[in-house]
Amino acid sequence: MRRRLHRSAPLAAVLAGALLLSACGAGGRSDDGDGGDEGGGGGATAPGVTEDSITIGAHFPLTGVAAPGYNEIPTGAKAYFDYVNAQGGVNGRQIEYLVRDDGYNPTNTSSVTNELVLEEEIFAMVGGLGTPTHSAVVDFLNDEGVPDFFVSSGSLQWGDDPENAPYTFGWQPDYEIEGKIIGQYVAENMPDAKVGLFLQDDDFGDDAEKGVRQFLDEQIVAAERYTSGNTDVGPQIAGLQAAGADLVLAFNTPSYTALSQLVALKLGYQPQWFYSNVGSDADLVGSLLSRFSEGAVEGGSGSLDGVMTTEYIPGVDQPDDPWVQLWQKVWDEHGEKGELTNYRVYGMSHAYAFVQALLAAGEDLTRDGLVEAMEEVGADLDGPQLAPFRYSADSHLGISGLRVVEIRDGAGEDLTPVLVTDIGDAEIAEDDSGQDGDAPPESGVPEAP
Amino acid sequence: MQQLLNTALGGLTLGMVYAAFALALVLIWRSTRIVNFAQAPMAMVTTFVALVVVDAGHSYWLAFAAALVSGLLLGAVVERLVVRPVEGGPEINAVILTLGLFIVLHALAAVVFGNRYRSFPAPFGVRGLEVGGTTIALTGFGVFTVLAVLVTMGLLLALFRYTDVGLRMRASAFNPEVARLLGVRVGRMLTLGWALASLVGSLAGLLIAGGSLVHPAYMDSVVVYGFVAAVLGGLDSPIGAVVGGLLLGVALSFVSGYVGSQLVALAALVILMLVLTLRPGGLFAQAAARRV
Amino acid sequence: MATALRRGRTWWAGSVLGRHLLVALLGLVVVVVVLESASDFRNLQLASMAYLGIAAGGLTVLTGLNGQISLGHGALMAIGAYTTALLLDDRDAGTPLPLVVLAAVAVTLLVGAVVGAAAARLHGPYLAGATLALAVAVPGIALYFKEQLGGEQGLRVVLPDIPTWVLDLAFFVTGQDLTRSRYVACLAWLTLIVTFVLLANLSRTRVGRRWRAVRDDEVAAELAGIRLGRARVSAFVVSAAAAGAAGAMMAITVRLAAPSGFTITLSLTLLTAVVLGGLGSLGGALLGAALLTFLPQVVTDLGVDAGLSDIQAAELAPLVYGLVMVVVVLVAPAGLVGTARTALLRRRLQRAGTGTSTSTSTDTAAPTSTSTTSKGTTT
Amino acid sequence: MLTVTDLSAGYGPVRALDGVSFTADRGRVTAVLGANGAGKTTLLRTISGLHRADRGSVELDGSRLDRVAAERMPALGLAHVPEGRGVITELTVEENLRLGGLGRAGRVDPADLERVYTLFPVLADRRAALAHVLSGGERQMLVIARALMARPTMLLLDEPSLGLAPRIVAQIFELLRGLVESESLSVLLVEQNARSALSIAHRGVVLNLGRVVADDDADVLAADDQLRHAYLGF
Amino acid sequence: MRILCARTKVVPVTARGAARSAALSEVRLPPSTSAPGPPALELRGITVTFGGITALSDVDLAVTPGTVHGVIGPNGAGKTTLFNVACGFVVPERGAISRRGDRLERLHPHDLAGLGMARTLQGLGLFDRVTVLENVLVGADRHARTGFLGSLLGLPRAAREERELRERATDVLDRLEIGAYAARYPASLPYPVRKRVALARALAAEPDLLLLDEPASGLGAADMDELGDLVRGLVSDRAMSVMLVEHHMDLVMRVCDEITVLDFGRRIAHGTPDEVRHDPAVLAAYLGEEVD
Repeated sequence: MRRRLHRSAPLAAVLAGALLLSACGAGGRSDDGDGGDEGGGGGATAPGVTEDSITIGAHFPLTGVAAPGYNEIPTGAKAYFDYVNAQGGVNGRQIEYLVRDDGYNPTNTSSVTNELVLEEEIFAMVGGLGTPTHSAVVDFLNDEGVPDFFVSSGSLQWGDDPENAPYTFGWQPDYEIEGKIIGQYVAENMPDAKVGLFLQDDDFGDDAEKGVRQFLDEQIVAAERYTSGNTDVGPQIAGLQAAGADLVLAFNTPSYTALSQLVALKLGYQPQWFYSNVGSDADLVGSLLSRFSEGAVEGGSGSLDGVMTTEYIPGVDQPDDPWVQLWQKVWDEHGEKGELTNYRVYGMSHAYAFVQALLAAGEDLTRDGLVEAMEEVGADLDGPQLAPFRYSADSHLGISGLRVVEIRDGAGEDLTPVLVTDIGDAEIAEDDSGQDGDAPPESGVPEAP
Repeated sequence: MQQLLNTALGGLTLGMVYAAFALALVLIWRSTRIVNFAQAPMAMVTTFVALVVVDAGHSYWLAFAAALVSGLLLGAVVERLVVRPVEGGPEINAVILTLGLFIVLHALAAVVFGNRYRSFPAPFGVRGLEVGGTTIALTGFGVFTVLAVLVTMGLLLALFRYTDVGLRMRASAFNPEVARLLGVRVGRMLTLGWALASLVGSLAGLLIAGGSLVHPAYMDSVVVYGFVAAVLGGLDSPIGAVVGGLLLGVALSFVSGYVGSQLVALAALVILMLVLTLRPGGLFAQAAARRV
Repeated sequence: MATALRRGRTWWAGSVLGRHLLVALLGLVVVVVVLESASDFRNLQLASMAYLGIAAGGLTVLTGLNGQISLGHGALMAIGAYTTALLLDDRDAGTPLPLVVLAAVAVTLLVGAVVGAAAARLHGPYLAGATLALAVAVPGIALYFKEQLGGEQGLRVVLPDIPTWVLDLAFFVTGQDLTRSRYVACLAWLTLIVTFVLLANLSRTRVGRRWRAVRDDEVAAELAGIRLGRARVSAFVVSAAAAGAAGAMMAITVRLAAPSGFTITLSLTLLTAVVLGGLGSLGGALLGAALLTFLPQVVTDLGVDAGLSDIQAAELAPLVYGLVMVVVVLVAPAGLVGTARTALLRRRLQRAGTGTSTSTSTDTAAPTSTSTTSKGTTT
Repeated sequence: MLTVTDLSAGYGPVRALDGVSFTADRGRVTAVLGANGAGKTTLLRTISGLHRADRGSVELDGSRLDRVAAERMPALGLAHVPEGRGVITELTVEENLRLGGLGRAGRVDPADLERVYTLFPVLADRRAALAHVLSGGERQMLVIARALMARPTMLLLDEPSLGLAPRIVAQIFELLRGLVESESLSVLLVEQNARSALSIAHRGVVLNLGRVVADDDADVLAADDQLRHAYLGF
Repeated sequence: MRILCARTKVVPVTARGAARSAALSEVRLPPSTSAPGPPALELRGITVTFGGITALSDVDLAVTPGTVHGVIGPNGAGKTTLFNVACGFVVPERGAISRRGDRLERLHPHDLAGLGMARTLQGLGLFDRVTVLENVLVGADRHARTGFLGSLLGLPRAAREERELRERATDVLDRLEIGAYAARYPASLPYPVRKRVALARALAAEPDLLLLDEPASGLGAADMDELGDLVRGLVSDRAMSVMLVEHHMDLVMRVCDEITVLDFGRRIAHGTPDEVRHDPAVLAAYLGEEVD
């Protein structure tokens, strides 16, 4: 009897111990009954905001399989926030930017977001990356009334449904409009091409396919999907080759651009390649491909020459662009070790937009105020983006368009003007906003719109 | 037809790499009854060592040798420092230990070499060979891959079968205590076994990296498929490992090309279950106990 | 209370159930008090600990008591989680939560029966290989059946509104409103307690004894009339059922069932929890779950405080976590609870055993090593 | 000559050997007798370095063996023949023998192989067969032959009769007697089957609970009724 | 428990427990008739081959109820194989197995307990990571009726039955004079005690036919004497039948009523100890001339 009791004793002890331990950890906090519905509803003291600081957070894959590349985005954003802080901050408030690692695992995203929102009491989530990861927290953020800005993903979920997710805003052009613009371009300019689709097997590929098929359903001879993480894409490329596709529209991440190029070499397959913006980082892919000898691939950034793609913000391949010059300056002054990369440019670009949003919300910073300001003036924000945002009370979708380019000597050569559109059957039109070609303010910090 | 052939050839090359990796697992299993889950990150680390050599401007072959030598050393060091205490202990502890090592090496590599994609050179062409006007999915490097694994296998077999060291290693694996009584320095043989296995693992790492991209997790799927291949063949049989690797490589290539790449892992599971249901000890289970 | 327990054979102390219920009741009181005083964030963390604990509890029964290694319990959790997600796809869903959890358990149990039946003939590394393949295969199914299972994005889980009577009860007991986080944590811990009581019942009675017998010596167990296949499958099924319950709790806590949540890492994490705590011990499983829940954050915070960059600090967590695994296996191979228990027993024996002869004061703790010699019939 | 002085060893708190001293003379068979658990096998394991001594010393022809690792024993002329299970069944007969030869000088002398095959023609017939297929008696011959490959001066034999038919046991013992005479081997023979052991031994050491309770000429021991009943079971 | 009354000291058992276990055993054990009925176990024409090698060839053996039947022969003669056939571990190619006259079509090892048979193992086969008491409880398991649900929910009935089993097991341990070791783990016990634990586990099932595989191996002279007495006691007091394989001729000759001698898979002799001892075939094949 005695022995038996002792068998269960450690169990009870651990249980009590663990619980008490964690309770102690929480000891200092008062119960936050305000967390939920009225979160940040009124008053000047929104969570995460003090007289001289604003705390914001983000989740990124800093470790694990998805980390390569993506882990550079927050370093870019952080560099820009530091730059702004050095210039006096936003309305006298310094931006404190907390980055948490989720390893691209939604379970971790949920847990770090809980920490950011409940424990660190961030004012807003800015730039959280990934579709499955962010899916895990979007309801929570909206339930808690936390502004969920500029999700780093082109899924339609971020912004097409402001009613159910009033606090969530997209940023980059969603995959569907990119697909539409590419589809229309191909239909108009290459009506005889036999089109093959090379798709990442998730919302990225799906949304893009939906857009593309609006215009060239007839021309498509094959659609191959690869599973992210499975690096052997030989069978998929062989499938495209077998179907006789002479134009491949590829919606994939940069590493898969390199992999698909390598496999194509192996198969002696030479179609016209058209990579979506996500996968076409010429600098990165070029550096990846530069190694391969025998003249099979041209070294350096020229290795993607002749490949078509799209662009919606200037990247490191355009060192003369005033925005890129700003980013370079920011990176030189506040960046970590390493070069300025397009991932970092991406991070800085959305950091820039967020600073604008803060300015738009004014001195009395509240969560709802930020959202309202964004719905009001968001469509008029300046910034590196070539086409304006679509923000309004009805849509929280991000950048409205892009242009088609062909890579020459590692840089994009325009094939079309900036084209804008929206999801669904919205028309595709030339952009007349004049966003393309603007320059950042002298200070590098936006002014209140 | 061309797709069929290319899918098969792709599977064959990949299967060879699985085979090499499975061979590494089998070597360790035979000598210490441990499944070395850390094999993948160990190979990854040595591949990064090669990359450092290449980046310093040296030739591919020097880098290749550097990786193999560092694999040999890493295997020996890991066995002596970490694995030795759990040898002969409960199976599960060894499993956890190598999994822990997996995580540690991963994190270290990410810190030391950076968690980003890098390209890894290939000594031979990465263009497919032309046969009768069409290009087939077999590159110079692919041929090298196949040959390298076959030669390695042959050398290992010869080592085990015809040399005194091989005899000592086998004796240590089969009956360590008796081997000691006969003057075999069993500890040293086990270390050597790990070192050799780690070298073969490094080779697999180099072959899969060649003409492709590497990052700290690039070997992770290989550990799963390599392990499945080893189990398919019967963990005690080097020949089984190679056959299992080839079988798996080709089968998965076809599943990926003709069914869907999402189901590759499921296909591996189904193949494994089918084989194990018919032969719970793997394809070469019994032959292994008697031969080699 | 504990001293009262040791006295006499009253019904509650005499029966296995009574004893376990008593511990459970104690546990429940502690849980309520702690969840009550913890912040929302801590509550959610504790909910994570609970679902990891439930799954680890099931796994420790399988591995510790029956000797089967599973590297695929994450996949079984996925099945529980997806079942839950399919049943809770919108706020007005009529299915009561307990039924949802039971359904998740039932579906996982069925899958577990199939896998267990296939795995019953496999041993050691062969079983490990098969379950490893299971762990990587299951997420692929969710990708393939995109329409039904949501593909890469997964399925959102909508927690039904908290029933009014629960709110009332909570207010009555604690004097404050029940937040959703606390509600989730309570659900998870309640599930944990129920699961652990059931697992403890099995472990301490006939079924558990048969599992142990099969683990230690198949031939002898068979000769004692135990059907090996049945014993193995039943252990697998029980542990799968626990994984199903854990998956359901995970879905409710995370509010999503997506393939990237059920990578091989999850399966390995569970196994780690079990070994860190001590094989076969439910307390150990819980301790392991606590370590895995709290350690990474603590380490990352320490790293940031020490001035590391975000990325470096993030890499520090897996580094330390891996090191802890290696060190525990090397220093305390019986796991934390196992090693502590052995030390305690040894000390008690030394105190009590001074009068007895040397031969009886030898180590009475269970030997930690499994026999590596092959057992079987000889000719 | 093997000299064991005050040897003590144990497993944890259990004392398996407690101050054992005796000598085994050159060119003679010394039997170590006693019931199971008397410490016989531990004695052999401690002498050959498989088990660590807590106290005491072991000398072979003047050189100290204690603290010498087991794997160096063959080079020092000591061969420990474990019971018949010591055959490595996954290797062929010849590989087993070669392994024995490697222990002394690191390489196999073909002359040794020939000599052993002459001594054990039954092994010569099956040199390429896996040891797995050998019968119990053949296995016992193989482990003895394997030990001889290292040209030992001292042979430690652990229960050579275990599991063998009395007829085969008699054969093996006959063979041993021959070896001792022709090769001037010294043998330390551990046996539970005291009657058979004493029939070939020159001297006997009787162990009980880790201590030496008798140490005398074999025929003296065999004639001691009291000792036989108390410790030797016949 | 009346199975073990001989020469073991009587330990008082709580009246309730004794009554109940007696009642249980009454139900399950066959009436011990005075007239020798059909054989407790009969093997007829048993032939077994493994991969072309004949392990047993047309072997007959019948255990007369209430007697001890010994099987002897040199190593590899097929004794253990014969035992394994009797236990269902080996399915004979030809031949029939009958129990008390009833033909057993397909015998599985796990059926043994239900048929009132119990076997000890050469290697003991104790459950090392549970206590001695629990080892014996597993042996007594066939008396338990609690199902899975009963266990899961910890129903009072299950708890009651658990107590009964414990009493039963404790009794057997006491009868074998190893009650003091109930809470110990087998690995920490001296070998002779472990042998008794194994025997206790077999007896806890209350079989009427006991198969003992080398019960004396590793025992000293005194222990062997006790074992002999014990075996005789089982037979004479409880009319139990025993079949045993043993090398120690003294013991075999002392306890057996009948002996079957095997050599190279064939039965070369059969009879009383005296008959066998002087059988020329046995002398030539097994005993040899030197040993009396």
